[in-house]
Amino acid sequence: MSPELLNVLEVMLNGLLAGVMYSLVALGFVLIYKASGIFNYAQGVMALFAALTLVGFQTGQIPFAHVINTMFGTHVETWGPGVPTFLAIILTIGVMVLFAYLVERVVLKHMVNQAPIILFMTTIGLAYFMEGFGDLMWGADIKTMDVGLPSGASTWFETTTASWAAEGSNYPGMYVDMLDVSAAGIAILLVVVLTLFSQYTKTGRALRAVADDHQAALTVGISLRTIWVIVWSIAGCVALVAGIMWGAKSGVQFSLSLIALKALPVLILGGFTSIPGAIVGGLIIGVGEKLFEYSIGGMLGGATENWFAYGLALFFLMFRPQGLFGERIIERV
Amino acid sequence: MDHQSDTFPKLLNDNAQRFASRVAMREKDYGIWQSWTWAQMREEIVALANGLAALGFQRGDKLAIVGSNRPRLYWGICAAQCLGGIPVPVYQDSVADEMQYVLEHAEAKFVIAEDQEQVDKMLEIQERCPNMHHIIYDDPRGMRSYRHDHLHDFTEVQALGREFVKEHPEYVNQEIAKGQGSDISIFLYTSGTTGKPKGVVMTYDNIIMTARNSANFDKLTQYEEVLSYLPMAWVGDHIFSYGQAYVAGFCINCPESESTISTDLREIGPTYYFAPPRVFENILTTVTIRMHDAGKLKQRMYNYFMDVARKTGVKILNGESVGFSDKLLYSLGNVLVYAPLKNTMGFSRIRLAYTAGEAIGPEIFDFFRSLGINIKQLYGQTEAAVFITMQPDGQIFADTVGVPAPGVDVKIAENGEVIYRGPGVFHSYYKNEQSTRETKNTEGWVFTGDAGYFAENGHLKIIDRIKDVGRFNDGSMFAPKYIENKLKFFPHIKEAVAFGHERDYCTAFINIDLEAVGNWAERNNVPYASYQELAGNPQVYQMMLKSIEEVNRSLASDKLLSNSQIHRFLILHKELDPDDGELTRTRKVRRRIIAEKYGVLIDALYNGSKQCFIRTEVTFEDGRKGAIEANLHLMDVPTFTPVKEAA
Amino acid sequence: MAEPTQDGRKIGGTLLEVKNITLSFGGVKALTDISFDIKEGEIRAIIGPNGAGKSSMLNVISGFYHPQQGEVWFRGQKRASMRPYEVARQGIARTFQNIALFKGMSTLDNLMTGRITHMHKNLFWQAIWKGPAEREEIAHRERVEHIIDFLGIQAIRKTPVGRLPYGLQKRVELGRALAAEAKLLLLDEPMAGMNLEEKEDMCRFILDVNDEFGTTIALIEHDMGVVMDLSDRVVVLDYGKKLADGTPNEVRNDPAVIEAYLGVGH
Amino acid sequence: MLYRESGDFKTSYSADQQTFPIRLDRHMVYGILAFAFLVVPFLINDYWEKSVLLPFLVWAMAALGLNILTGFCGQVSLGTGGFMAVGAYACYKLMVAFPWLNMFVVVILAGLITAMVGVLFGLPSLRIKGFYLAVATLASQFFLIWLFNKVPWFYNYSASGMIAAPERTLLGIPVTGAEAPPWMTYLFCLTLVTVFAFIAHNLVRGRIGRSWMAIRDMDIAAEIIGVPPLKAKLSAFAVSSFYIGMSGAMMFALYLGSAEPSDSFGIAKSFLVLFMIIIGGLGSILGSFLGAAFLTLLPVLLKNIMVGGFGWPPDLAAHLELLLIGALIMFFLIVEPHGLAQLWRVTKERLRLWPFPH
Repeated sequence: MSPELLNVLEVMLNGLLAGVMYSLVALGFVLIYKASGIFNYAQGVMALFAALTLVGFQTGQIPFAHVINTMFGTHVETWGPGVPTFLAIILTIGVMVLFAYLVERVVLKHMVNQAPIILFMTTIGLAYFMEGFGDLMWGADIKTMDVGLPSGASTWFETTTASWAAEGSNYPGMYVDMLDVSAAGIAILLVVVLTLFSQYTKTGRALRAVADDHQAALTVGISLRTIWVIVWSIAGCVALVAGIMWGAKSGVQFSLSLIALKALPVLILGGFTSIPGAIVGGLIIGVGEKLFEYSIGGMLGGATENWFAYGLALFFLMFRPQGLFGERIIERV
Repeated sequence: MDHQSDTFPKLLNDNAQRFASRVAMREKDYGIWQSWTWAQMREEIVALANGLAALGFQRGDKLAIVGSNRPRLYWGICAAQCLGGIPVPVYQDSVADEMQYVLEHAEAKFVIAEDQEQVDKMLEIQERCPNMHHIIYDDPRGMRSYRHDHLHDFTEVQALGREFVKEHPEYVNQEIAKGQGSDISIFLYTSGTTGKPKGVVMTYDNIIMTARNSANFDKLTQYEEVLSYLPMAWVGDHIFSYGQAYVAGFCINCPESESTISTDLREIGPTYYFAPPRVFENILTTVTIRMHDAGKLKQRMYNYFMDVARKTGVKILNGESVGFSDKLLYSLGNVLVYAPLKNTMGFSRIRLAYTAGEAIGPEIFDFFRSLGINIKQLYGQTEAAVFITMQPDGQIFADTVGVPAPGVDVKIAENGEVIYRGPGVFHSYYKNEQSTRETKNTEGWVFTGDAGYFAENGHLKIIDRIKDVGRFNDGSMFAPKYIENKLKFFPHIKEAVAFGHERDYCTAFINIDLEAVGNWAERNNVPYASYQELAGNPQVYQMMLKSIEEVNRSLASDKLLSNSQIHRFLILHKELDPDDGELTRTRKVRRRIIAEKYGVLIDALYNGSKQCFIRTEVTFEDGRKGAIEANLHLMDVPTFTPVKEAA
Repeated sequence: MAEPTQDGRKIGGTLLEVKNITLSFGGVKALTDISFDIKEGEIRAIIGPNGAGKSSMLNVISGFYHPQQGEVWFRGQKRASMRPYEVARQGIARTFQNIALFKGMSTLDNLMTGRITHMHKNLFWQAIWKGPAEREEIAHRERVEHIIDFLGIQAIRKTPVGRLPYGLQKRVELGRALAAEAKLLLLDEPMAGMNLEEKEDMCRFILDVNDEFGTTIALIEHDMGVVMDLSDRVVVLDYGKKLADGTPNEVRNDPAVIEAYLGVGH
Repeated sequence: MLYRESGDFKTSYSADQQTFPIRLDRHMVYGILAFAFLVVPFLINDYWEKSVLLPFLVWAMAALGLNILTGFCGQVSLGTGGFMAVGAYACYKLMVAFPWLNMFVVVILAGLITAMVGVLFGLPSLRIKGFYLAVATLASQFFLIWLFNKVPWFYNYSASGMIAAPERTLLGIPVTGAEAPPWMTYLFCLTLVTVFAFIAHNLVRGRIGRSWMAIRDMDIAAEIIGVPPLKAKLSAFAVSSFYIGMSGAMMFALYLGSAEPSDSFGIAKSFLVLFMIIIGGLGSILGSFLGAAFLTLLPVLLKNIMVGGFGWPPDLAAHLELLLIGALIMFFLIVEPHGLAQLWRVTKERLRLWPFPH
């Protein structure tokens, strides 16, 4: 195969891996939207907060250190060497479940049957709140995420692809980061677990019932509140996984919360209510972005990624207003 | 002023000059207040007058007015007067037969009816009124397919008039010039407590001179705003919304419909207001009921400042000097309670409010005066063109009706009956020489039929109708109205009928006020399905008992009527209703009919029995007849030994 | 060539005609080969059991559904494929089976929205407001006030429609349709869910509208008593097909109708 | 309690439909305007102008624009920041190309240009609704910001990529640039905002406003009774973008003096304006002002209290401020989802019914 083709392949492969990351975040959105009709903009910030908490536990950081220092003039930093990664993950999951419980108890309880736009705005309020809270709790400096995932260029990939190249072309082989591969693996695993959960378990079915109509679900005896706590906890864990992956790739910092904006076009493509839609949508966007940048992007001055996804989604919307897998919206008079 | 105009058409011409561009009349229609200036009104009336002439209206013909307060119906009155005719307004909510008697008695040749409802009544009684030739309607809705030759649309008649004036430009002006003060200006049929209504004939002098005297007495100007909502056939409305309006030149506002009177009252904010006591009573009841539902804080504030008002409000209104702290507290109360309360009632701009027709309860009277509303009492009747006695500013008391009106002499005849003489005394009863002679003697004195006496401060005090004033078996005076009024001053008692003539002691029937008692029942979650069930409820009996005891205590201290305290009472199982003939149109008790209908109950009251069965015939809203039965409780009331005069 | 009916109303030529209308939703046939006409000035009833296709036919007439086959002729012209608002502009107004009022606006504003097809002042004049735009607004406000007076809803003029009881909302919706001063008025079950007194009022309104404004009315209704009294001609639908078409009496005695709709031994 | 309405009756439809039918409201509003136009210019200093009054006026204009689109026409848009950028850059290019042009004309022209761009990005609204439309407007947001970053023509090939407002005078007094006296810039913005607020009110209460609200409440029924959806939605996008474009031009020329696409007009600004109209009150002109006031004055207040009062380090204060704003937004959406305007309507109703219960 000619080097150009290989280069294209490489770009597509990286696109696919990036796509997996997008669909991972999109998954969190879909879960909450399916179960509560809320388009949770705070999913991105939850990922940031989860990552910060995890790093905090790993490095033994004292929460609200900065606040305590200014209040009492102390200079305390850490309480000890920190906790092994595995335990830190368990603790973070605990924190996220607590967070889900609090959100339902304080905020969502009052918001039953509110207009979607009002619910959407509440989650933006929640995002602002979490951001401020996260910075106060763990400080705003950039942290490195290390959970022992293999990283760095994968030599295996490099050698096999190099052999595909035609003799005599000095094609160096594809550069693929092991981190992306492992991230893809975990993501696929997570998707399988979640699809099984929502299709076949009792709570899964209750979750889908609530998504259709709050009141109808209430009438058949589904406790809306417990379902919401469960859903937000699962979304919290998905956010943690996304936080770990993105954190390992580009460090735990504020920009991580912007990945929510990346997930939006994925949701458009895949439709707000279908899990397979989120996965396929993410992959299409990932590949599309990289390909567009690789081919035409250069001429337009580069960095087209941040708007291309939206352009593609918009183009799609014109033909199928409810996205790839969403149900067809029929309006009655 | 030089030679003053002595008829309403002449006054119309004066006003069209001096107040040409001032608004004379407004009507809430299609969402806003349509208005007509005096000049425009004159043009509309003259066009109508010409139209009537074109239809053959002669001098002396009668024109009946049937409908609620509409500008076009007021113009009908003046148009008839322009042609030397006589307008005859009729109560719009009386049934067809009652109207038939009045129209036939007055030989009305023309009728101006408000809408389809009134026109249908006219068509129903047409054969039995041979004199009725033309019916003119104001609101054409629903009558497109009516095919009657003598039925005309108001605007068609005016168009006819504008044609007629082309050939006879000066006809109407000549007719107006012929008119003079002594001509007959209007027939006003009294509701008449007994027998058929009597047609009171009033001349222009009667109405205009009384209107002028009363306008000067109260310094009315052309800037007054009046809401006219009372029946046009009632002398009160004719004086306030027609007589005084033409004399002083102020503006009349007609509400959109009967159901929107309270919102229209609030929008207009009249400066000069007239209402019978029952209207003021309803306002007070609604205020108290709505305040019961207010929050605790608001209620406490309301009650606190109402006490302040009760102490100082009346004095401040009368201009008496009050301590600085009271004045300060009152002005604070004004911002917080009184002004907003007046605003919700529509009374913010009131300069002068009159009440008449029946006695008004002292606390109702003081409630409004303490808010700073200058409410005054007057005593009068149709035969006097309203004013017999009036309360001058500064001498306002709750239980008296004031000093003789300007130009009116008032005396007490030997049998205690109030008699009077003055410019407002009516010409005669139409086609009823015999009653005219009975009511008006040769020197012009009119016998009011009311018993009363002059209190020490020279103010007249009315006790009761002379023919109802009876004697207990022990000879002392029995005045049923006086006792009934004291009972009706309580918000939860709507109507009361007292008995005692040629009896040993006084007893009474009580009618509860469904709205007030119903609201009390809701708040104390007392269940009731019907008026009858609520009326028979023992707790309600206890409430009535407490009120009657209070009346007895106040009667005990009254020097003339101390021993007419109430010994026994019962609560009627149905509301006394004009449709059943138990009350007149203006809700005055018809004693003879009640005595016949409820004889068995009255006997039970006097033979000491505790229970009594009664079966009464009732007419429902849609005219169907039916009967309701009930077992009524009778109850005794403790009485008090009369307080001997100290001096 | 309008022959007056007994009570003096003029019934003119054909105002609207539907020819061989077939409408299906993805395989499900809602209407099959239906033709009937509506004459100028008459009250035309469309009756049939639930699911017979009455509302679908109304939606075809008002341009909301486009039939797979068949044509709609309005005032002598074949209707080209039009957007619903263009159909409204031609002079067809309607009410909806379950009330479609604008909850965020007051009764008055809802009625004024009915007059949208008659108001034309552009954005620029609206911005300045004083002058032509305000004059147009006042002229249309007066016409709406006459409708408010006609329906007797003065007291609720400024209340948001969301707060009104069901009966009044139905009346406001009729008012909005009247405000459009349309040639043809489509009423989709105007008396559904009403008590006797409200039904009597609504019948009187419909008769008055037809009598005083001369508006042609197409009426969908279940209450047979109402249909028989009000309508000049009736078309009966059943399972998307036309069962009968004629005067109320003809329809009542038509065996097919009796058997299918009114129940045997009516 | 303060309302005295009896006697305030209407004898003509124009009186009945006027902006403030109740006498007290009329007096209150004219009083406030008189105070703003006649008294404040003399008391104003640089701090008040730059950190309180100008931001309030700029954001009020933006909130007015978005309220027309989202509050009255029901089309949710997250592209406000991008459209403000279009306004700013259009203003910059106009100022550079036509130095002699009066500043009012420049700002209005910038608004018109943005209106055209708005209509372009409004086209998708014909087929898609609700969230999908919100995300489609996000496309315009990112695309516009990318455009102004990448295409040098917009910033006149300046090295830093920033644009700065050259000095312009009005009646001899500098209104843009460094030497512009605080009262001049304040009065300039105040006139613009007042005039266009009344225009917005006129649009909203007339035929166009009703067709917008019809589309918002039930767009199918609106189309069937004769409201052309294309004209209504695009006119809403056009008018809304016109206001937002003007606010962008005012922000660049008078408030900041210079601008850089991604931080002054980023996605955060779109959310900020959306917060303003939600907290202020969707579908109410007054709501736009209340929301703008709330979200511009609150941070200033918090900063003064925390940094000035408690002496905390500014970064801690910034985090706490973010946290408090987020909490307040959630609190508001729970307590009064219809915003401050609804709170004011209920209080007014209570005052008119005083002393009776509401």
